[in-house]
Amino acid sequence: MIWVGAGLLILVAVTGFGVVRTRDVTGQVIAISFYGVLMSLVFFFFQAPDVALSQITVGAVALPLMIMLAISRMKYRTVRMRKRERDA
Amino acid sequence: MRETLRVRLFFVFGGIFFLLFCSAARNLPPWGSYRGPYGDVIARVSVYERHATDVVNAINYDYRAMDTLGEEFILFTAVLGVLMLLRREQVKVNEGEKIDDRIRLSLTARASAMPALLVTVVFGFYIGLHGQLTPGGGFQAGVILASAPFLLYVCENTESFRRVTSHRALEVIEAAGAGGYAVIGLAALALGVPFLTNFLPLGTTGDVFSSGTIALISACVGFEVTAAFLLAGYAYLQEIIAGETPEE
Amino acid sequence: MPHLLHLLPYLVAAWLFFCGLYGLVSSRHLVHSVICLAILQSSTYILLLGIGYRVGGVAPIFADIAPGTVTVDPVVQALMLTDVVVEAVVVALLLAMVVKAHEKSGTVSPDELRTLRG
Amino acid sequence: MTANQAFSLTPLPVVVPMAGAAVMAGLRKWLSRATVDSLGILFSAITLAVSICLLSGAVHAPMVYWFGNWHPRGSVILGIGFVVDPVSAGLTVLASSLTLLSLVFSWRLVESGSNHFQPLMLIFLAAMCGFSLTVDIFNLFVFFELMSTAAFALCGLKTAEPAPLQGSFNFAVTNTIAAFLILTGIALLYAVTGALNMAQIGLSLGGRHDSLVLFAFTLLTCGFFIKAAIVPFHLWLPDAHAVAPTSVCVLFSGLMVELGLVAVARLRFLVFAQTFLSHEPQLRAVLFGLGTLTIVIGGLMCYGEHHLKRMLAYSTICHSGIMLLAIGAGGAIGFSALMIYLVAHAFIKGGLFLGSGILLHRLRGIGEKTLFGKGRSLRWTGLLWFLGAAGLAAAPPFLTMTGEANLFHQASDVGSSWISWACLLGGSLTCAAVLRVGMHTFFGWGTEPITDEAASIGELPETDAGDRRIFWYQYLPTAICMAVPLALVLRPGWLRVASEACARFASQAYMLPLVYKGMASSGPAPVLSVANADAMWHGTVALVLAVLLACSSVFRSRIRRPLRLGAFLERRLTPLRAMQSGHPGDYVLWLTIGVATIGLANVLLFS
Repeated sequence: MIWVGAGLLILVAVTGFGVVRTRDVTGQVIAISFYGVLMSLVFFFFQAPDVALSQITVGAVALPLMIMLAISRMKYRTVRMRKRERDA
Repeated sequence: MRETLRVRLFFVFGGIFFLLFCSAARNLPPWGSYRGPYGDVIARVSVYERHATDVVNAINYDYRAMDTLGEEFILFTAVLGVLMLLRREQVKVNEGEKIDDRIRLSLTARASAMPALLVTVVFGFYIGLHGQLTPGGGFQAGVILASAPFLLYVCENTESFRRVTSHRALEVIEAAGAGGYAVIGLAALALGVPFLTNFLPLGTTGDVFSSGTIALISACVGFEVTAAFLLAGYAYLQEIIAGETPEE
Repeated sequence: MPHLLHLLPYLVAAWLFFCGLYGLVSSRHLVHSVICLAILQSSTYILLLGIGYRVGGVAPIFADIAPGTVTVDPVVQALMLTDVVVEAVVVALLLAMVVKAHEKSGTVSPDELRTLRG
Repeated sequence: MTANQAFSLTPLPVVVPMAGAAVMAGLRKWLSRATVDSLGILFSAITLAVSICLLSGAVHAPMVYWFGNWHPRGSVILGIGFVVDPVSAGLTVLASSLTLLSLVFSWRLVESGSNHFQPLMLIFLAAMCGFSLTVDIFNLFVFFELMSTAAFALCGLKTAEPAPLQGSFNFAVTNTIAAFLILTGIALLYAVTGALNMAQIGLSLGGRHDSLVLFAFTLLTCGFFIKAAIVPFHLWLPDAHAVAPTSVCVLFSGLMVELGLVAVARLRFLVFAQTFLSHEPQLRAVLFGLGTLTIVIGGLMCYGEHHLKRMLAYSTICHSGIMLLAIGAGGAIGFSALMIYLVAHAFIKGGLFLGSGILLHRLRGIGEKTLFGKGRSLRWTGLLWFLGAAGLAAAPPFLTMTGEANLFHQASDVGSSWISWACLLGGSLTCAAVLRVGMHTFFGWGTEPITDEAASIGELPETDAGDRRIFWYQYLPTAICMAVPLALVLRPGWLRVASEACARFASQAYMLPLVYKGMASSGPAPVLSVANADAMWHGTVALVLAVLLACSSVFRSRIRRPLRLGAFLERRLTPLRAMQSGHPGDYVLWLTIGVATIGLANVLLFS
């Protein structure tokens, strides 16, 4: 039983490093969402259902969503500014 | 500092940090043998004392309620900060392309969002109301409820999304949730017991309306978190939704 | 091997802390920095979870188990809940700063955004 | 007021501003600027009144307050406790009076970001009060984070320029890492003691000092050192101060930074009280080393800076180093030196920041060169400015001198009188920098000031361009800030009470029964205030040196080249300035270097 948990923890360690090494930000959003799901699995496995529930709502959904919104807002800004420069 | 030098230096000192951490961990109790006593004492007494079967929530909303009060105000402050940072300066709203609400998704997709929305809301309320009994509670419920309007956005009901999330009352709800928590604590003070002491009847263990202030605080937190996440989400989205052009 | 297993969550926590710091040091994109900070934060989850775990312990929810059953530590879980909120909050605030910085200067690279020298 | 009534007021310094902030933020869109300003002033005034009641109660009988009425069961502490002793209650009084003064200063004037500013200030106040009062280590972390979150937001208030966002980003990243360092330290301590109350942790740790305890100590102290801007963790502070509104800088420099040191003191005296019993000299060496490094770097950078707010920020770093020396010296007198110096420094630095706010408002500039000769008409501001400069040098009539007197006394007790030289250096460098700016601005003496790239940041005034008048409610807080450290010296009766309270705070034997049983045992003998003769000399010398140094800078064209020490210091700090690169990656690297080095030193020295 504990070996499954150990495997999950090692997976977390590897994924965490993967998220840090992903230099493309959009890819990173997907990676961190996966990381959030994995983390909540770990919490669930180690008898922390309350935290698992928060983690899956925050870490796997709200957090990537917020990052996506921020990125799209910046992209929108860039596109708009370029368009205006073209018009001018 | 050049990046290569910075990273190399980091590997040296970060490595030392890592090794120190590892050598400290050697003196920790081995994994899987938690020794207590704090958690064990609370796990033993909380069901009797607080009539709450979910010990984690009993700790969060009663034994260590002051932490959660601070935590709610951290959330409150952050939303205030996000709103302030992303507040609109002078913007020009482009007439004509004001709200991009053209239907691109099929009607079926849009219609199927409604049941999903309903399920999300019901699930959110369920999680919130049973916080003292089963895993969940105000915070988790709040995040789930806040995700419901985003379903509207995903299904391109942008106008209704905007109407929900840009409502002036949202900020009042958020403040009322955070302030309500403080008021519950003050009510105890007014009754002559220390701040945040339970002053309501505890009810029968296992009932939805049991465990006194825990359920009440959980509800306040739920309101605050829902409003907070919606406000933050809208702050990021408003510019895109309203089709505004930034002014230089 | 069992000895290493006894240390595993702590080692993973140390590793994640290291990874987060490494990401922050080598970051070329401010959003990337924010995500690395979230990774750094998750090291505290693993550490707290590892500390409160007890082999054979069940979740501290007495809805369907007998009173007096051996549970894992509920206190660390309460602390982790606070920690989760802190994570969400810090990310939201930092992202707002990044978005605003991008609006004002048109860049998200920490190398180009250096007005505060010396 | 009876002790019982004062007792029930305990949560109010935290809850009143919180509730006030909720009301103001909720109704933000409906209330006018003036109403929100008045509400802010009202709530901070209530907090001040409550804190004063609490302080007067605590002087008679220190007490412990259990939230939710969860008293300790045997040796296990269930709930969260606030300890109200004169030191922590005094800190809440200090926090609320500084907040009140800076809210009065910014009344109707300073940009408020559509009424976001005032609720954020109140939350900041609540966090500082909670941080001072709590005796639970995780609660300390929560208030630390609340304080940081409010500070990050306040820092980004002026969103019209890109620099503020970068300054607050660096601030946020480094201080968030600080929070996680602290949390990791808390988790490690919890793992071995199973407790979160500092008294219980201290009791349970006993004299243990293996690699785990030492690493937890490293993490916790480094986390708080980041807040306290100790070198090499200081890099965020000038950036944050350069971009934050002036009235926020008052709170940052006046109390937030110092609260980091108070937390370190609390850890040292309550949690790790017995850890270092056999290694006192080594611990002193580490803290003295860090403190001296901080004083030297902070002082030199302060003198080489030409942006007023950044200059004052570096002077805060330098004085933070002096206060760290006080913690290092240890003992009851050392701690009372820290507290007295903290109070004096908070008001003096607050007054100087408010003064620079007046200059920015009136003269529309914050760079030394921009201000050259323009302040000739501002006589009162000039007077207050020079008073503040003298206060920084710990010149005789100021309370800073009393603090240093205690510090020197304790230092010579432990056989390290040399630290008085470090204090002399720091005091004269920061005083000289402030004097130099004063001579240039208010008298227009000498040659045109040297300037640099950084001095042009944040030139945008934070107030409305149309109105350049200065009102009495801007002079008044500034004058009060300068008057308090002078007035407190005139009434020395409180010093006895204060040093007694400090002696108790610094004694684990006194705090443990207070936390567990809620009753004060007979505390350690009160420490008599020390003879000031030595420190008086010292302060005077520092002031004279500062005047000479400032003159050598101001009149650099009239003196011979070898004597131009000031101008030399202003120009030749390139390597030190390179450290302040404004790149978050560099800051995190320095942070890692600091934590790793201190951690290694701790393990090598103490185990």
